[in-house]
Parts: sequence; structure tokens; C-alpha cells
Amino acid sequence: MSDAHAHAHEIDVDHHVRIYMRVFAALAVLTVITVAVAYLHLTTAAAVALALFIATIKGSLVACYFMHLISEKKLIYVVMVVTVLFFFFELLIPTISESINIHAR
Amino acid sequence: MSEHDHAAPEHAAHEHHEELSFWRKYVFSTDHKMIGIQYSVTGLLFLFFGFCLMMLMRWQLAYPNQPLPFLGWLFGEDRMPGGIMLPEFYNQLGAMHGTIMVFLGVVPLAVGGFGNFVVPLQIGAPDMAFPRLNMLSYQCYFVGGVVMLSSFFVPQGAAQSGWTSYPPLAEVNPFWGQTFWLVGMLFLIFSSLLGAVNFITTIIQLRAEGLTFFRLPVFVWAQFVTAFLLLLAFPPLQAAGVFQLMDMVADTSFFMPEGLVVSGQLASGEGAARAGGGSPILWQHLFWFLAHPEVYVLILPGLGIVAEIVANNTRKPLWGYKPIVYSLLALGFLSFIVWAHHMFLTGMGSTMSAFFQTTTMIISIPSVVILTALILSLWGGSIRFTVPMLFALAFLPMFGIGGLTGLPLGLTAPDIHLHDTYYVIGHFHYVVAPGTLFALFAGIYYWYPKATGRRMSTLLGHLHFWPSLVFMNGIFFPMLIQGLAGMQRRLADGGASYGHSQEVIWLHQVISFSAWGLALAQLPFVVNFFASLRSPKTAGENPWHATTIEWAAPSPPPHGNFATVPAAYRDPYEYSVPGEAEDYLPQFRPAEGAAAPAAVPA
Amino acid sequence: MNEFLGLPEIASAHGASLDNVNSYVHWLMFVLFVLWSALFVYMLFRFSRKRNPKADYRGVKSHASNYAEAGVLIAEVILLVGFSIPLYSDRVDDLPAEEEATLARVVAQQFAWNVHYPGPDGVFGRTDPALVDETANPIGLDREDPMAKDDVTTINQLYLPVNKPALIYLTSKDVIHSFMLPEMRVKQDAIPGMLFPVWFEPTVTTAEMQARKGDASFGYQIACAQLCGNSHYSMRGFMTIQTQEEFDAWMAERQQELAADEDVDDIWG
Amino acid sequence: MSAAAIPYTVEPRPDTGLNNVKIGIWLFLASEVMLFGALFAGYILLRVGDPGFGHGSEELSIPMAFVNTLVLITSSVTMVMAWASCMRRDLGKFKLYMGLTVALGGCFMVIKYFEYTAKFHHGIFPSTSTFMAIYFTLTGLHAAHVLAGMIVNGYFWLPGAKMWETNWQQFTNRVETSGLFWHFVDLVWIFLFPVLYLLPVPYAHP
Ligand code: HEA
Ligand code: HEA
Ligand code: CUA
Ligand SMILES: [Cu+2]
Repeated sequence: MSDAHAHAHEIDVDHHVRIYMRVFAALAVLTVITVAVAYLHLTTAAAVALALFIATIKGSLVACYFMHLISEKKLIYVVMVVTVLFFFFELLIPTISESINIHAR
Repeated sequence: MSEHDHAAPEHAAHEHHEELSFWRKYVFSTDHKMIGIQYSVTGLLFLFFGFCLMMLMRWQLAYPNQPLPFLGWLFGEDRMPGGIMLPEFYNQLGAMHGTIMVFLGVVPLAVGGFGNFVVPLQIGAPDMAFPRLNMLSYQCYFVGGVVMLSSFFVPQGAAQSGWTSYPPLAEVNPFWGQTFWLVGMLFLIFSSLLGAVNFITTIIQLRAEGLTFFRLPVFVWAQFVTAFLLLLAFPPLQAAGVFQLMDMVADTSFFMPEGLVVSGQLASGEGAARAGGGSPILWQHLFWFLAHPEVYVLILPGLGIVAEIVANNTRKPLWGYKPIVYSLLALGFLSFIVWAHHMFLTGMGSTMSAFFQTTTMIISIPSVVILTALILSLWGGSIRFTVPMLFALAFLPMFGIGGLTGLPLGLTAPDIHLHDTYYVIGHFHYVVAPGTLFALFAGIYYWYPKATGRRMSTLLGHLHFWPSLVFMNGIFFPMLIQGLAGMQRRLADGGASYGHSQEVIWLHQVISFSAWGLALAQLPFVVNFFASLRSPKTAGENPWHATTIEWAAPSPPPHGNFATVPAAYRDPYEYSVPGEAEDYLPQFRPAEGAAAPAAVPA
Repeated sequence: MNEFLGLPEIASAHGASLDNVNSYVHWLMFVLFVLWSALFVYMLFRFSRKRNPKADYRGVKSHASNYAEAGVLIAEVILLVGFSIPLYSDRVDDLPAEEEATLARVVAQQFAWNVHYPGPDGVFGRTDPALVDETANPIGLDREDPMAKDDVTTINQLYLPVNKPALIYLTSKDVIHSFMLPEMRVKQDAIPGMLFPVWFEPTVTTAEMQARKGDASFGYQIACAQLCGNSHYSMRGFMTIQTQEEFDAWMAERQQELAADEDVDDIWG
Repeated sequence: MSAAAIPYTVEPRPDTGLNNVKIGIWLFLASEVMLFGALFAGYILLRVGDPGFGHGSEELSIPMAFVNTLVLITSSVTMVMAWASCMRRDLGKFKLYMGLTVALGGCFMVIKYFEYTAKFHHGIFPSTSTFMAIYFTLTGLHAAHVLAGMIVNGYFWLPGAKMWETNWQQFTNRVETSGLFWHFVDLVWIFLFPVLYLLPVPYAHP
């Protein structure tokens, strides 16, 4: 039974490896782009937005393909969705403390 | 390939027959039951220690600046010269009481102890999913505890900035105590994270056949939600702890703004050791992002225990099992978005405060639902007033008072007056002391026969319960009155210096005598706990005639727990099923003539 | 109707409205607790094993509890939307104009409350941490600054006229403290590096309160409500509420003193 | 009977489709997400709140960090190849790729070391400014993760590989697990790199 299991995987593996190589290339190119963009002298807001945008793409590539998130089981999705939600609650912290600063002089 | 698959079980079976050495059996054990017992006993000892710290403080509060009779000399001239407590020692005791009770007492007992011992049994598993991780978790806890304890002996004593360790105070107070506190906390956090991973995996993966999620006992659900809280709420404190540790040892300024002048010395900014530019508020956010979920960590296992015991002793199914489960999940979720209600008076803008007031009011609703369900479960029951049931019943109104007093605190308008007064102390002690502690006592009385195979004395149980109930209220109700009068917390002379507390200051003596009385009331428990270890093994597998799966195992359960792999055939609390001869129908008992449950549990 | 709470005497314009919410919540809590307890105790008797040897598998069949829970929710919404949110917004958003208020800065430190009035010009002089001298100049006021010439500073003494809004800018020089005026129903953390406005309108002078209490030694106190170190427990300041005339006279006296000091400086400096 | 054997350590549980370790590592990563989330939240709060924030940032070496980014990304690929080699049952290839992964991790650490010492030589320490405090703390914690990953991977590379013979499936699962951790560490760096090194810092030159 587990032989069949392993066998099923073996068929995928070559296909997977090809994808890994493509992701590798994409990551390298995106890294170069990130650095290049930094020399464009954009406004801070634009630079932050762009840097985070590219980083998010790269991060998603790693998560989806290297970490196989793209074909993961539902349970893992549930855990990660909850986590990401709380992660955004965490990022509320600076906003709240900004609301404090409105009154500070 | 199939050879490999069988290798592991054979190996384990082999191990099972070997006599384990003393060290492997009691100290470096990977058996969830032994680890649970290690956690419980260590936790109880810390509870006792935390209580002792508090009894010392209670002398100073009742009789400020009078020498402590008999014991004063014990603490040395730099803590209690002439037996009179120095304020810095009072502050150390206060900070360590809070830290020890929360992180070294209740959580280890409720989660590490009960969770470890009961959860695998209740879901019909042979052990936790990761036994070695489990052992590591206990060891981290132990090291954290030792670090915390040893901090009393470092130069200038233990941490003295409250269990909340607010900077800048924490960072300008004596160096070693605070640094030890931080290092200890990092160990405790790591321990909790390992435990949380283990619990969640165990509950998801190791449920017995037929034990679907909606057949899980409430206690398992409570531990499940608790584990998620620990897993996702502790990391922010971990980050904050690292930041503060950097501030302590590397002179960074994460929490230190510019231009501080501490005791006449410029402490940050141009010309000082630190650059400044940090924010004290950041610590508070990261701390409370953990600490609010943490208070639900303190209560949820207790609620779970009470639910088990109420169902068992009313001899009927819990009323509103599903609402309880949904409320637990809602509590877990919402507890991540109420943290700033501890920070209403840090100058928060009105929009943010409106947001947090609203979430705080919303989060009280699931608690009301759970409590209502537990109370209404009594309706139609046939109540057996066993010792665990007494504690569980007392829990309900005590948690009621504690929870209700949370409401004025959750509304900013009343909180302006009540914040940082004894009202807050009264509020949360009602939930954690006659609330959680009672639930934990109930759990000990309830599962002691399972853990040891022996019964505890009912008489001693009564002698423990009734005075405890009286004294607990004698301690914590007057605090609410003091708080309403405006008396602040964390005062080393109990408010003697302030005009507005004069009218309620006499209550300190009532409280202190109740606290010492409470200590006496624990004697029957301690005696019962140890003496019952020598009583005959008469408990049998199922002394309470209960329905959940842990009662299918022998008492005490052997390594690997069950003689035959159990399965679940029905809901967890099938008591007094119409048409049955007995008044309980265990979850693990196959229905007559019925086939085994579906092979794939959903 | 709020006496049952045992709150301190009230001496500010907004205090009563805060107390009212406080008592409404407590009434709600009280009613809930009594109803639940009554039911609870009744059930303990009615459904004890002695009276009810055979449990009922189904238990409660009515849906009354849903209504009770909905009732709690509605009560909370009313308290929230009707009282607490607007009252708090009143505290932090509707600040009085500086011209119409008695203006002061309070700088907390271990373990004292430094009070800083802008003086007749209504403008605070410059302060600088580098100028701090714990005995002579605890807040580091720069007397060279023209705006600082008429500034009045005190330690632990806050004087305010009655029936006029007081607007206090609160900060701290070392650790976090909390500025608490129990009779005014005022409490606000004083956080280093931040400056918060606090406002209230005193309505009872110290003398009136002494008469009301029948205690000639009574004085309002400034309490510290946040653990701030060893002497947190005794970090006590004093607040005197006077009539406008008394306050003006006090302020004039301080100005004379300042002028006298300056003369001295001129002679010797 | 062998009651102590814990089910689903190797084979997936039918209803979840997962084995224990897989769930365990993802839960652990969830907590790591929250950890780095808190660190980022702190970074944003301090950056927005402090006018003197950027002091010292001009000393950061973008080339070194750029190279390090490529090193980590490459190590992620070798890691995933090591796992693929397990799946293909090619022990030799596995050893090669795993060795490379560990070596690249070491390379990252060495570059990091030079970066740090360069700072110290310029008199820049964590206490220099809030920015440098954040820089050292975040990269330091990240480096600690790299080190932890190297230790685990190193174990599977050399002594742990014995399990290949006794329980190939479990070994492959373990490699996958440590791979998940390793990729996560890489993922964190992907965010740290632009955020710490590349973003224009307000008021960097007072
Ligand atoms: C187990 C711990 C625990 C629990 C469960 C709670 C529950 C709640 N807490 Fe509490 N809280 C703490 C522990 C806890 N708290 C601690 C430790 C602190 C102080 C920390 C510090 O500063 O050091 C604190 C402080 C604290 C504050 C900050 C106060 C301040 O510093 O100014 C606030 C404010 O909103 C608050 C609110 C609440 C609310 C709304 C709930 C709600 O969840 C409560 C909901 C429950 C109910 C509403 C009860 C329902 C009851 C009935 C329906 C009647 C039943 C009657 C009978 C049975 C007879 N708590
Ligand atoms: C879980 C949390 C918890 C628990 C259970 C308790 C329990 C108690 N607490 Fe504590 N307390 C806190 C958490 C807790 N506390 C926190 C967080 C603070 C704030 C600290 C700060 O300001 O920073 C605080 C502060 C605090 C204060 C205010 C101090 C101040 O502001 O200056 C007071 C005052 O009386 C007090 C009293 C008590 C008392 C009398 C008990 C009693 O209920 C204790 C009863 C204990 C027992 C009944 C244990 C019995 C155990 C045994 C007998 C073991 C037997 C052993 C074996 C069988 C092996 N506590
Ligand atoms: Cu100042 Cu407490
Ligand atoms: Cu809270």
C-alpha cells in the first residue's frame, strides 16, 4: 500500500523539480528588481508599497511551491488563515498607538 | 516497504516490556501521565509558594510598617530590616506573586497538568502525539521556574515592576531581577509553545475511532481552544521580551523615549548611554496582546473541568453542548481583539476606545452563554453533592461575580474611576481564585482516583471546601468595596498615605485574616492529597459512573493507557438515557448488537 | 442614588455622569446576579438527589434563557452607545479652549507632581531635560526664554479656581505614573515622551468640602495610580480649589515673588 | 500489545490526510508568523513614531545583503531538491543537496558575521539608534533561526541519515519537515531584506 503511495509521488517529482527551477529563477529576478527599484528614489510611500508588493510575491512563491502550500490539505489552510487574521490584528498595534499620538503634543 | 511500517510499533512494544529505570520513569519520562503529574505537583507547589508571598504581603497591608511577628528575621536586613517590610521588597513580592500564580502555578496545573493527564485519556489515545517534545516542554517550564525563583537571591532582589513589567520602570529598576524575570519568561513561553503544538496535534490526530469533533468532551474542546491561544498569543510577548532584554543588556531604546531624567540623571538622548526614541506604549500593546488571551487560558480549562463534573453529578447530559462549544470558539477568537481594554487610560483616542469597549462587551456574551448553559444544566438533574461537585457548583456564582465585575471595567466611563484600583484586583481574583482555583481543586478531587486508583477522603474534602468558600469571599469581596472608594492597587502601605482610602482601610485586616484563614483551610487538602496515597486501591475503573473515555482505562492507567483500543459510539454525556437500566451510558460502550463505528471518523 | 457604591465625594462637573453609568452597570450586575442566584439556589434544592432521584434526560425545554441573554446584550448596547462612548469622547475630544480654561502643565516624576503654570502671558516657557536640577529646577524650565519669565512652578501643589474648566497637560519625566484625582473622577496615565490633555471643572472649593465633610483638615489629593517605584505608595500631591478671587490673588503673589527673585538676580548677577 | 505506539507518526490519518509531524510543524510555523508579526509591528510603530529613527542606516551594506538573499534562496532550492531526492530514493543526491543546504546556511552566517563586525568597527552598536536596535535584533533573531535550521539539517545530513535504511518514509517526512522550517526562514528574510536595507528612511541625515 505504501509502495503505491510512494510510487504515485515519484511520478510527480520530476514535474515538481521543473517547477522548483522556474521558481528559483523567478526569485532571483525579483530580488534583482527589488534592489533596482530601491535606487529609483521613489517617495517613501511608493517605495514601501512596491517593496512589500514584490516581497509578497516572492514570499508567496516560496510558500506555495517550496512549502507545497498550493496543494496542501484543508486543515493546514484553516490554521494558516486563522494565523494570518491574527497577524493582521497584531499589525493594528501601530495604528492604535497612532490614535494615541493624535492627542500628544 | 510494509516492513518499515511495522518497525516502529514493534520497537515501542519492546520498550514497553523493559523495566524503566527510576530516572526514565519519574524524571525524564515521556509518558503523558507522568508528565501531567510532574506538571501538577510542580504547579501546586508554585501555587503554594505564590500564596506564601501573598500572605507576607497581607501582613504589611493590614499592619503597615509594623514588624512581622515571629518570622521577620528570616528575610534579612536588606528586605525587612527589624522585621519591617521595605517597599522594594513589597514590590518584589507583588510582582512575583502575579507572575508565579499566572505563569508557574495556574497555567502549568490547568494546561500542563490536567491537559496532559486527561486529554489523551479522554480522546482514547495511547499518549500525546510528540512524547519527547512533551518532556522538553516540562523541562523548559522547570528551568523557567528555577530562574524565577533564583531571582530572589540576585543583588537587589527579584523583579519589582509588577507582573506587567511596564517599561521604563522595569528598565530603570535593579538590573538583575528584571533580567532574570525576562529570561525566565522566555523559557516559560517556549515551554508553552511546545505544549500548544503538542495538544493541538494530539486532539486533531489521535482521537479514537468514532470520536468526531462534536462528540469531544467539553474539557477537550476547552484545552483545544486554550492551546490555540497559547500558540498564537505568546509569540508577541516573546518578541517584547527579546526587545526588553536588549534594552537591559545592550542599552537599546525600544521602550525608552528620549529625554528621560531618572533620579536627576539624564537617562536617554544626547549624552546618555541610550539613544532614546522608543515607545513605552509598544510594550503595553505586545504584553496585553498576550495577556488578555492569557486570562482566558486561565479560565477555559477550569470551565472545561466544571462542565465535566456538572454533567457527571447531575446525571444528565449537559444542556446546550453545541452553544458551549461555539461560545468557546468565539471566546478564543474574540480574545485577540480586546487587549487594549487594559490600556484605556493611556491616552487612547475615542475611536479606538469605542472599538475596544465594543469588542469587550461582545466577548462577555459567550461567557454569559456558557455560564447560563452550565447553570441550566442543573434543571431536571439528580444532583449528587460530591466533593468535586461542591467545588464545581461554587465556581459558577464565583465566576459570575468575577465576570460581572468585568463589565464596568470594560466600559471606559466607569473605568476612569476604577482602573488600577482594588476593584480590578477584586474582579480578576474572583475569576482566578474562587473561580479557576476552585475548578482546579474540583478537577483534582475528580481525577485523583483515575491517577492513583485511590479515593480521597470526603470528610476532609468538606473541611477543605466550606472554609475555603467563606474565606475566599472574605478576601475578595472587600476588595471591590475598597476599589469603589478609589483605593489604588500596588500600594506598599495599603493606602495609608492617601486620604480617600481612609474609610475603607480597615477592610485590609478583614482581608488579611481571611487570607491566613484560607491558608489553614488548605491543610485538610494537603493532608488529604498525601494521606490518600496510602489508602487502599478501591477506586476501580469508573468510580463516578462517568461516561467519557478516560474511565475506560484502568486506574491508574498503565503505559499506553488502554487495554484495548477504545472507540466512541455516542455523545459524551449520555446520562439517564430513557429506557436504559443504568443512569449512565458510557461513550466507549458498544451499543448492543451494533457494529463498530464507521471506520473513518469525521 | 449612587451612594450604594461608596464612591468618594464628588467635586467636578462631569463626575456625576460617570458615576451614573457606574451605578447603572452595577444595577444591571446586581439584578443579573440576584436572578441567577435565586434560580441556582432553587435548583440546588429542587433537583438534589434526595428530591429528584431520577434525572430528566432532556432538562430545560423552554427558550427563556435566549431572551435573558438577548436582554443582557441589549442592556450592554445601551450602556455602551448611550453612555460610555459619548461620555468618554466628551473627556478626550471636547477639550475646552485654552483661553477659557485654567491652564497648567503637570510633570510627574519619581515621586512628586511638578506643576507648571504659564503665568499671565498664557504661554509655557521652554523646558529642556538638560537643564533639570532636582532641587532648584526639577522640570528643566529655561528661565532665559522670554515666555518663561512669568511661569510659575510648584512641587506637589496644584491650585485651581472653582467653576472654571481646568486644562492640564500631563507628562512624565522618568517612568509611567497615573494622575488621579479621586473626587474629580479624573485618572490619566502620565507617560514619558507623550503629552496628554486632561480637563475637568471643579465645582466644590476645598473650604466647601471641608464644611461638607465637617473636617477642617480635609484637602484634595493628587494620587498616583500606576506602580512607579519604591515610593509609589506615598506619591501624593495636594490640590486646592479656591474661588476665582483667591486664585487670582495667589497667582499675583507668585508673580511678585518671581519679580523679587529677578531683582535679586540682577543685583548679584 | 504495543499500546504505546502512537498512531499516524508516519502514515497520514485518513480523515485529515496528514501525519502528526506535518501538523506539528505548521502549527509551529503559525507561532513563528505571530512572532515575526510582532517584531514587524514594533518596527512600524517605532519607525513612524520616532523622528530620529534612521540614524546609522546609511552604514548597512546592500551588496552583502543582496548576496545573502541569493544565498538563502539558493539554499531553499537545494533543500527542496534534497527532499525530492528522498522521494526519488537517491541517497547520494540527497547527501549532496543536503550538504549544499547546510553549506549555504554557513555561507549566510559568515557574510552576516562580516556585516556585523563591519558595523562594530564603525562604532555602530544596537544602542546607536532605534533603527540599529531593530536591525540587530531582527537580523539576530533571524540568524538564530538559520543556525537552528543548520543544526537540524546537519543532523539529517550526517548522523540522522541512518534512518534512511530503517524507515525511509519517516526519514523523508522528517526532511520535508525541516525543509518547511528552512523555507520559512528564507521567507522571513525575503521580507527583512527590503524592509531593513532598502526602504528610504525618513530623516536619515539630520
Ligand atoms: C481568568 C481570568 C479573567 C477572566 C475570565 C476575565 C474576564 C473579563 N474581564 Fe478581566 N482581568 C483579568 C482576568 C480575567 N478577566 C486580570 C488578571 C486583569 C488585571 C490584569 C492587571 O492589570 O494586572 C483583568 C482586568 C480587566 C480589565 C482592565 C481593568 C483595568 O485595568 O482598568 C477589564 C476591562 O475591560 C476586564 C474586563 C473583563 C471582561 C469584560 C471579562 C468578561 O469575559 C467576563 C464575562 C463574564 C460574565 C459577564 C459573567 C456572566 C455572569 C452571569 C450571567 C451571572 C452569573 C450568576 C450566577 C452564577 C449566580 N478585565
Ligand atoms: C492565577 C492568578 C492568581 C491567583 C490564583 C491569586 C491568588 C491570590 N491572590 Fe493574587 N494576584 C495575581 C494573580 C493571582 N492571585 C496577579 C496577576 C496580581 C497582580 C500583581 C501585580 O500587581 O503586578 C495579584 C495581586 C494580588 C494582590 C494585590 C497586591 C497589590 O496590588 O499590592 C493581592 C492582595 O491581597 C492578592 C491576593 C491573593 C490571594 C489572597 C490569593 C489567594 O486566593 C491564594 C490562594 C491560594 C491557594 C489556595 C493555593 C493553595 C495551594 C496549596 C495549598 C498547594 C498544596 C500543595 C500540594 C498538595 C502539593 N493578589
Ligand atoms: Cu507615581 Cu505611582
Ligand atoms: Cu483583558
